[in-house]
Amino acid sequence: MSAASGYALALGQALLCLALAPGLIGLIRWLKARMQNRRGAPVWQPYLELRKLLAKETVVSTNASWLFRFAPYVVFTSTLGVVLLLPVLAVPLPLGAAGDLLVAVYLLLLGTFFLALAGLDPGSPFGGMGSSREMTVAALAEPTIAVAMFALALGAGSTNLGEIVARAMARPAEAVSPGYLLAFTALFIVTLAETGRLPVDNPATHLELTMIHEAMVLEYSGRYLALVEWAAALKLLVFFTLMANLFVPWGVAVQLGAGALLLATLTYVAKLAALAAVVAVFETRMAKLRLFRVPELLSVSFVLALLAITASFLSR
Amino acid sequence: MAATLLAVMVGAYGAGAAAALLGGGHPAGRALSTAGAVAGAGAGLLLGSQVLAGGPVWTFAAPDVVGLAGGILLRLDALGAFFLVLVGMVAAPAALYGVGYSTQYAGRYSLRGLGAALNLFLLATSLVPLADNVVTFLLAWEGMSLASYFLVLTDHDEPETVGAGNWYLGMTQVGLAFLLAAFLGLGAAAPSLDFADLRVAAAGSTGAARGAVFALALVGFGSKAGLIPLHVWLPRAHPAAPSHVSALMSGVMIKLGVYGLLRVGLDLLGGGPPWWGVLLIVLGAGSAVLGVLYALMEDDIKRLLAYSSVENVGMIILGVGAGFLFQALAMPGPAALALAAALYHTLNHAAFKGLLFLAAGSVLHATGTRNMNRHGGLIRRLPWTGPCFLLGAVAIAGLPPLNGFFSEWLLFQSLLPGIGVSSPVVAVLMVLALGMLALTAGLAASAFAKAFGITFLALPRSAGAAEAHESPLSMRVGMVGLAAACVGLALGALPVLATTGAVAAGLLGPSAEPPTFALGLSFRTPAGLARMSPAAVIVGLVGGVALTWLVVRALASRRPLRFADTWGCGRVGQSPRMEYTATAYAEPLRRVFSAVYRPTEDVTVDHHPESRYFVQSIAYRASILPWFERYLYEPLLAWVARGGRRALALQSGSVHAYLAYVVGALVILLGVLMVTGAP
Amino acid sequence: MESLFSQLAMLGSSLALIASFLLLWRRGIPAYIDAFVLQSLALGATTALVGHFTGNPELYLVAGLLTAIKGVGIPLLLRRMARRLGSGRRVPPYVNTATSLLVGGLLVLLAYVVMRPVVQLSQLPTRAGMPLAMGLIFISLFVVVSRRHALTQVIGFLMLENGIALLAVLGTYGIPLIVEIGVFLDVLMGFLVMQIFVYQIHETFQSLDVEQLNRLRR
Amino acid sequence: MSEPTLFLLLLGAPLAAALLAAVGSSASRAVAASTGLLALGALAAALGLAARVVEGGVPTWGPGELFRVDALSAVLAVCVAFVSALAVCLGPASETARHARTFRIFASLFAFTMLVAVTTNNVAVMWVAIEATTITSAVLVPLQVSRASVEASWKYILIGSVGIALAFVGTVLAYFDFVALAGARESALHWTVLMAAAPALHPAAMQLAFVFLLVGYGTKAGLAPMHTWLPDAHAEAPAALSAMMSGVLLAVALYAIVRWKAVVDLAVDGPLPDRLLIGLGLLSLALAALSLLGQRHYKRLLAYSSIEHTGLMCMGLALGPLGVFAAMLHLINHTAAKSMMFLLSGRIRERYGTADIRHVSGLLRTMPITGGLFVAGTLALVGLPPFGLFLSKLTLLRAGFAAGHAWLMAAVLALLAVAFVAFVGHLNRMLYGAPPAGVATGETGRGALVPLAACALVLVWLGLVLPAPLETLLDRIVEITTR
Repeated sequence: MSAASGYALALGQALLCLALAPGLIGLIRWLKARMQNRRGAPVWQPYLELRKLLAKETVVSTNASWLFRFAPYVVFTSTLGVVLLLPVLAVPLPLGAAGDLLVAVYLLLLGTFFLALAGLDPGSPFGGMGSSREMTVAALAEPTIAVAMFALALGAGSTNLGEIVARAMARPAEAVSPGYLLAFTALFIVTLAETGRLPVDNPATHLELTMIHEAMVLEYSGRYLALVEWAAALKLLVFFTLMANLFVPWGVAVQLGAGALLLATLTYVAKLAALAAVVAVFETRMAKLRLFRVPELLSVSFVLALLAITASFLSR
Repeated sequence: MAATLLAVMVGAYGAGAAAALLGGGHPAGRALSTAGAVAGAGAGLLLGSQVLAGGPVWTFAAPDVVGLAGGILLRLDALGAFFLVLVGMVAAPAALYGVGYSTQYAGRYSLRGLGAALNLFLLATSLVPLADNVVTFLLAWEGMSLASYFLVLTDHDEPETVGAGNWYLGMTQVGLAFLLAAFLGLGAAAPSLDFADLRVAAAGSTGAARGAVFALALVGFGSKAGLIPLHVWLPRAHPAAPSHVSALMSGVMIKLGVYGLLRVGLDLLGGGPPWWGVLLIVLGAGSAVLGVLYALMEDDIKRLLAYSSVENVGMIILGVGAGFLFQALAMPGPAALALAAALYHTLNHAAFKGLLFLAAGSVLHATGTRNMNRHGGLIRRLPWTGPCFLLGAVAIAGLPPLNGFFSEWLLFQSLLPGIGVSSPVVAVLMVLALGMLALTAGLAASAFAKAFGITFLALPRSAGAAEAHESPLSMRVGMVGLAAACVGLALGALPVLATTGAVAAGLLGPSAEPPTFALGLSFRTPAGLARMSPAAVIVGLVGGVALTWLVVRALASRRPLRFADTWGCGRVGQSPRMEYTATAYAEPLRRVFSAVYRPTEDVTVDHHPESRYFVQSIAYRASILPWFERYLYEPLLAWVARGGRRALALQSGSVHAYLAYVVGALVILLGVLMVTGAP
Repeated sequence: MESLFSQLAMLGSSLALIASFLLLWRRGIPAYIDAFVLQSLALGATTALVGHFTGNPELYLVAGLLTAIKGVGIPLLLRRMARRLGSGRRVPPYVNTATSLLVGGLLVLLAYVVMRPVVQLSQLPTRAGMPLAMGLIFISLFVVVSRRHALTQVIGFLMLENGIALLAVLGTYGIPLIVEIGVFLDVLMGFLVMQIFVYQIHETFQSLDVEQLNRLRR
Repeated sequence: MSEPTLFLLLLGAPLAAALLAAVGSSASRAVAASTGLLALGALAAALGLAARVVEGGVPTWGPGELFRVDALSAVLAVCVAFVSALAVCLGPASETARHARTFRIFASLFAFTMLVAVTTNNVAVMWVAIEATTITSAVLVPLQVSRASVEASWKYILIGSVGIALAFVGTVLAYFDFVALAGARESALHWTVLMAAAPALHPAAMQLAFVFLLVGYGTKAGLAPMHTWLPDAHAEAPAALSAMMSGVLLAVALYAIVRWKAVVDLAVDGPLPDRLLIGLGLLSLALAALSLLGQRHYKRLLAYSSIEHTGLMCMGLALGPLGVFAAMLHLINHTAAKSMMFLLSGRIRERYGTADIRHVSGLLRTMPITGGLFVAGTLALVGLPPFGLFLSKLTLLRAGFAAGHAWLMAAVLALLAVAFVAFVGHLNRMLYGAPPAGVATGETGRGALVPLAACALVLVWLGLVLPAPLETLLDRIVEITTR
């Protein structure tokens, strides 16, 4: 696969993810509305919101400094960077050599770090509370992601995501091994925590005392809010892609044929929809946990990850 | 060439000290002494890099000085050169920074003493990695401890500073006692105390003796490096010292504890059984997690940085421990990688911790207080210090694209081969170490989000913070210098890794060859586990931000920004008292880790005289349980004090008791004579 | 001839030992001084005896000096001091008489055990008296330790010097003359300085009970 | 100069000084100058004798070789003369006129007795001289009459005399053993004769004698448990006298132990003497180091530090040839450091009027040079590098490890660490903080500081370089004392 077509593939994947991310959020909201027998906004509603926000005037707090205006760009770019490292459609990743799963994890943490600082800058109590709680959850989720990912990496003999997927494709029996299942559940819990989904944080509400992610972005408006919302959507897409392609690798194209890529895109969208449905069902049934019960949830996921790594070690 | 560089280094530091002593009072003298320090640091840097770049190992002997114990003997090999470079890198900016910073002491304390002690401290610290026999090592080591003790005591009008000084000197002396025992125990049978003879003696000695020497050296060097539970002096001494001295102590001096461990553990003893590595990993992981946990709870910015030094030393020792363990399990490739990662993180930590302490010093210089709950809104008032602190915070939290991330990435990669190892104990240990390392990284990010956010962002919480003004040029130059070092270390990750790999291989003995990083745009770790390209990550991020900025500017509306009040549910006016404080920021984590902290809180609310429902003021005091002081040091000190009292009881004042002691001694000795029986 | 010499030497040294037991038994400074005089005379006689039997004229000079200084001079000063400073209210010693006599006996036994290997080495006829001399040394040490009155302690110290001189005479037929004179000078000077201090103690503490000298602690 | 004149100058000068002081009026400058000059003369003579010994000779003098100076005596003679010169020159300045006269008389006599003790070849004369040192120094302890100084002097004279009497018992027993072996001979009590006859002496008697000698001279050297008089005497005596006592009198008593240990080692080839010395040394080190913790007076602090260092030296003597080398070097370093410290403490007490650490603060502000030298002295005493004590302590520990006493040396290291923390803790309380009201700032009597600074320089010089003549002297000592 020549370098040029490789970079074209990478760009294509990036654009595809950019496009799909808001739709994924819209799909989940729509599914939840339908399940609560409401008509719900159409799936493409988020796209309209983004366009509206880009066109609107930007209001910035008098207390905020240049960091407040710089942070959204960093958050957006770091999340986009993670997408470049993920095996979305085809396996021999063009930018595989640039970074592995650790780089991905830490890029996400960079985004959270700057968002937390931006939350503090306007000086409102909500921003401070959101940022403090976000960093607490991020700090506790960090070990789980790392250990869960290493469980897979150990099986595949390399921490580069492309090789993990290739390895899983080569030996499908392994994908159903206990190590993978435990890692998948651990990663699923962490996804809910990191992207601010229900049991940890309620994305739909603006009730000051309960929101974590929303509290930090309370002060943003106009194009900054668009960037931050898009980055949040991208982050959700990243976690869904990780869960989809790492644990259910079928459908990822191995060679660069037009037909294979089309097939890969379709299976990828189908998998995302299925995961969205699972999350939507999960959120309608679950109530929000008290903040100080969240660490117990995260420690459960950490134990699962530890078991995953020992299981994958035993199977070697 | 090397000999002249050494002469220049020693001469420059000496001249600097002399200039400070003679003319320390007025500016010319202080400028001269700083010039001496900077020249010395530069010469050290050149000397180290010359040997690191493959220059010959050279020795220098002055047998007549201190001849009784073997004379002065210096030898510069790769390991020594690496640490010499580390000293030079932090010393030059810190010395420059000192010029501006020490003006605040002008009236109160003798600048003469400060300048002289600083130069002597740098000279001794530069000579420690060069020493090649026990007495030179001890002279340099004690010179370093003594000079830094007097530097810590610069601000001796504060009662807590003298207390910190006592703790610091006490711990260094206990550490020295252990070092003496280790070196002399090792060299008991050796003809002389030169390291060459010690290597021969170590090869010949029994496993138990080598284990004992290693344990003693671990305590001695661990107390200097700040490993748990020997770290208690660090959060007391560093905040009390002037900030450029704290930068040197945290950035450079505690690294020489790591140097000592490598020199004794790998070079002199030539590695040992697996339990050495396991012990180091356990201590390292413990120090890392507990260090960052305590850092989170600090409201004093310099104490936070001091505890974060404990955390980073824990991570370094984790890497060193992995190196020891793999060498014991005959896995030279992963061992070299682990040591290379540890050394690279040592260098990075020296750079960004130095930067953070200098920036914290600038904040202290501007606002007059170290309490973060009094700071705020400094990013506008200190346009140079703010970005420097942010850069340092991003680096120390291990976030891309800076150097902290690359060395932590390498530390993770160096632990991975351990999981595949056959013996279950090692595998489980590695998994737990991995988990704790990841937890530390997360908590570090949270700690430094708090440190930067509360200190620099939002509104100023006190008059001092409100009227803060940027620090003088010399302090800014110092900070920017170290910031450049951080960025340089990130960009130059590959060549730096090559040198640390060579140093690590040198340490592991002739058999091990340096870890082959496929050094192109990206490098592949020897175990083939991971590929990562620092350049791609940096270019990707910086380029990405610029690209996004351009695209958004094109897409978004042309209308200018509008400024308005922060949203406050409709209230009028925003006051700093509404903001989150450092204590509040860390409160969720205090609840989560309450088992470790055992927090105690007392809240006193005094109500309005007329009605119970209106509150006049609320006083909230929270404190966490200082485990090590309460359950290790206080009982120890109490036991020694009791011994002291019992010894003093002997001096009861009565002549008859004294005479009874004399006669008693006579009778007892006669009894001993009777029992042993004359031959 | 040998046996007569050794018996007389034994008589002299046992007389000295009995004098020390007298001190343990009796009460009051004057009684202590009398015991000390008896002991010094016994010591002088023994020295003269040894001088006679071994035909060494120097010992006569030593015996003379000994009886003059320790037998007459020092007791005179002691009596003057006792009279002037007054033995004050009776200061009970730490140990009552019965126990101190018992301890004295034990100490003599200890002296025998200690000196047994040493005595076998020597062939001198007077060697049998050495354990007694050592016993005298131990008893005088006990006196210095257990008595509370400053003057008694001084007398105890003087008895200690007597014991050593006796040991020297019995064991080695007298140490060389210049050393002997040196020792005498030392004992005399030591006594004089102690005398000055006793007066100073009396001046500053208004009593000679050494128990009050316990302000310097720690 | 020929040997006899050297001896005459060495021993005659202090006597002449005492006579001159007694005759002349106490206030006159001439008397002060001449006594100082005579003391320096004695120092010159000691150095001359030492030079003669370095060239290989063993100068002897007096009837029947009564005085003999070998390497050991030369080192001790130089130390005694150096400290006496220091004390006689600086001491009287701080005393009132009446006391100055008594001080000069008895200080010179005290120096004379110590010089006789270290240069005589006859062990009995050595005993007589050491007993005389007790008497001459005891007179000076209660110079300023107070309840405390009277009590200290009584304890000093009583315990000192009783202790030293036991040493004479030991001397008599040794002489008895020699007589039992080879009959009474005129020069029987000469050390050289005893050394020659030592292998034939009976171990039983010599062991018994050594016990008495060790307890006797141990009392004078301040070894535990016979040390109890030392803190009181040194703290209450005038500063110059305690400098002489702590600095060099303890060393003279240790000299006597070294002399006798050489004899006993030849007679008794068992490990008992070494074990006794290590036992007492360790006990002294332990008691002194622990007692430093609770101290409240800085002069008592220095006294306990003397006990600690004497204990260390005593252990060094029992650690083989390298141990003896280190112990003797430690003795020289300690003499210089301790005498300087006591003289400095005298100046501090004069300025602050109290010896209580809690009432002394801001020393660096009120007396910067004295404070600086006090800090240097403290760092030297706790064994920090640039000073000589660090080197001798390191060599001593190395000898200990080489002799296989690893655990013993570990205990020593722990105790030295305790002593360090205690000493520097007290020092900090004195140096920093605001000076108490009514204490004048600024140095007075700068002339006296010059010799003290010279002491500090000697310490640093000995810390960095071991001069060749001193090394030959120390090697010679090791030859004559260890078999």
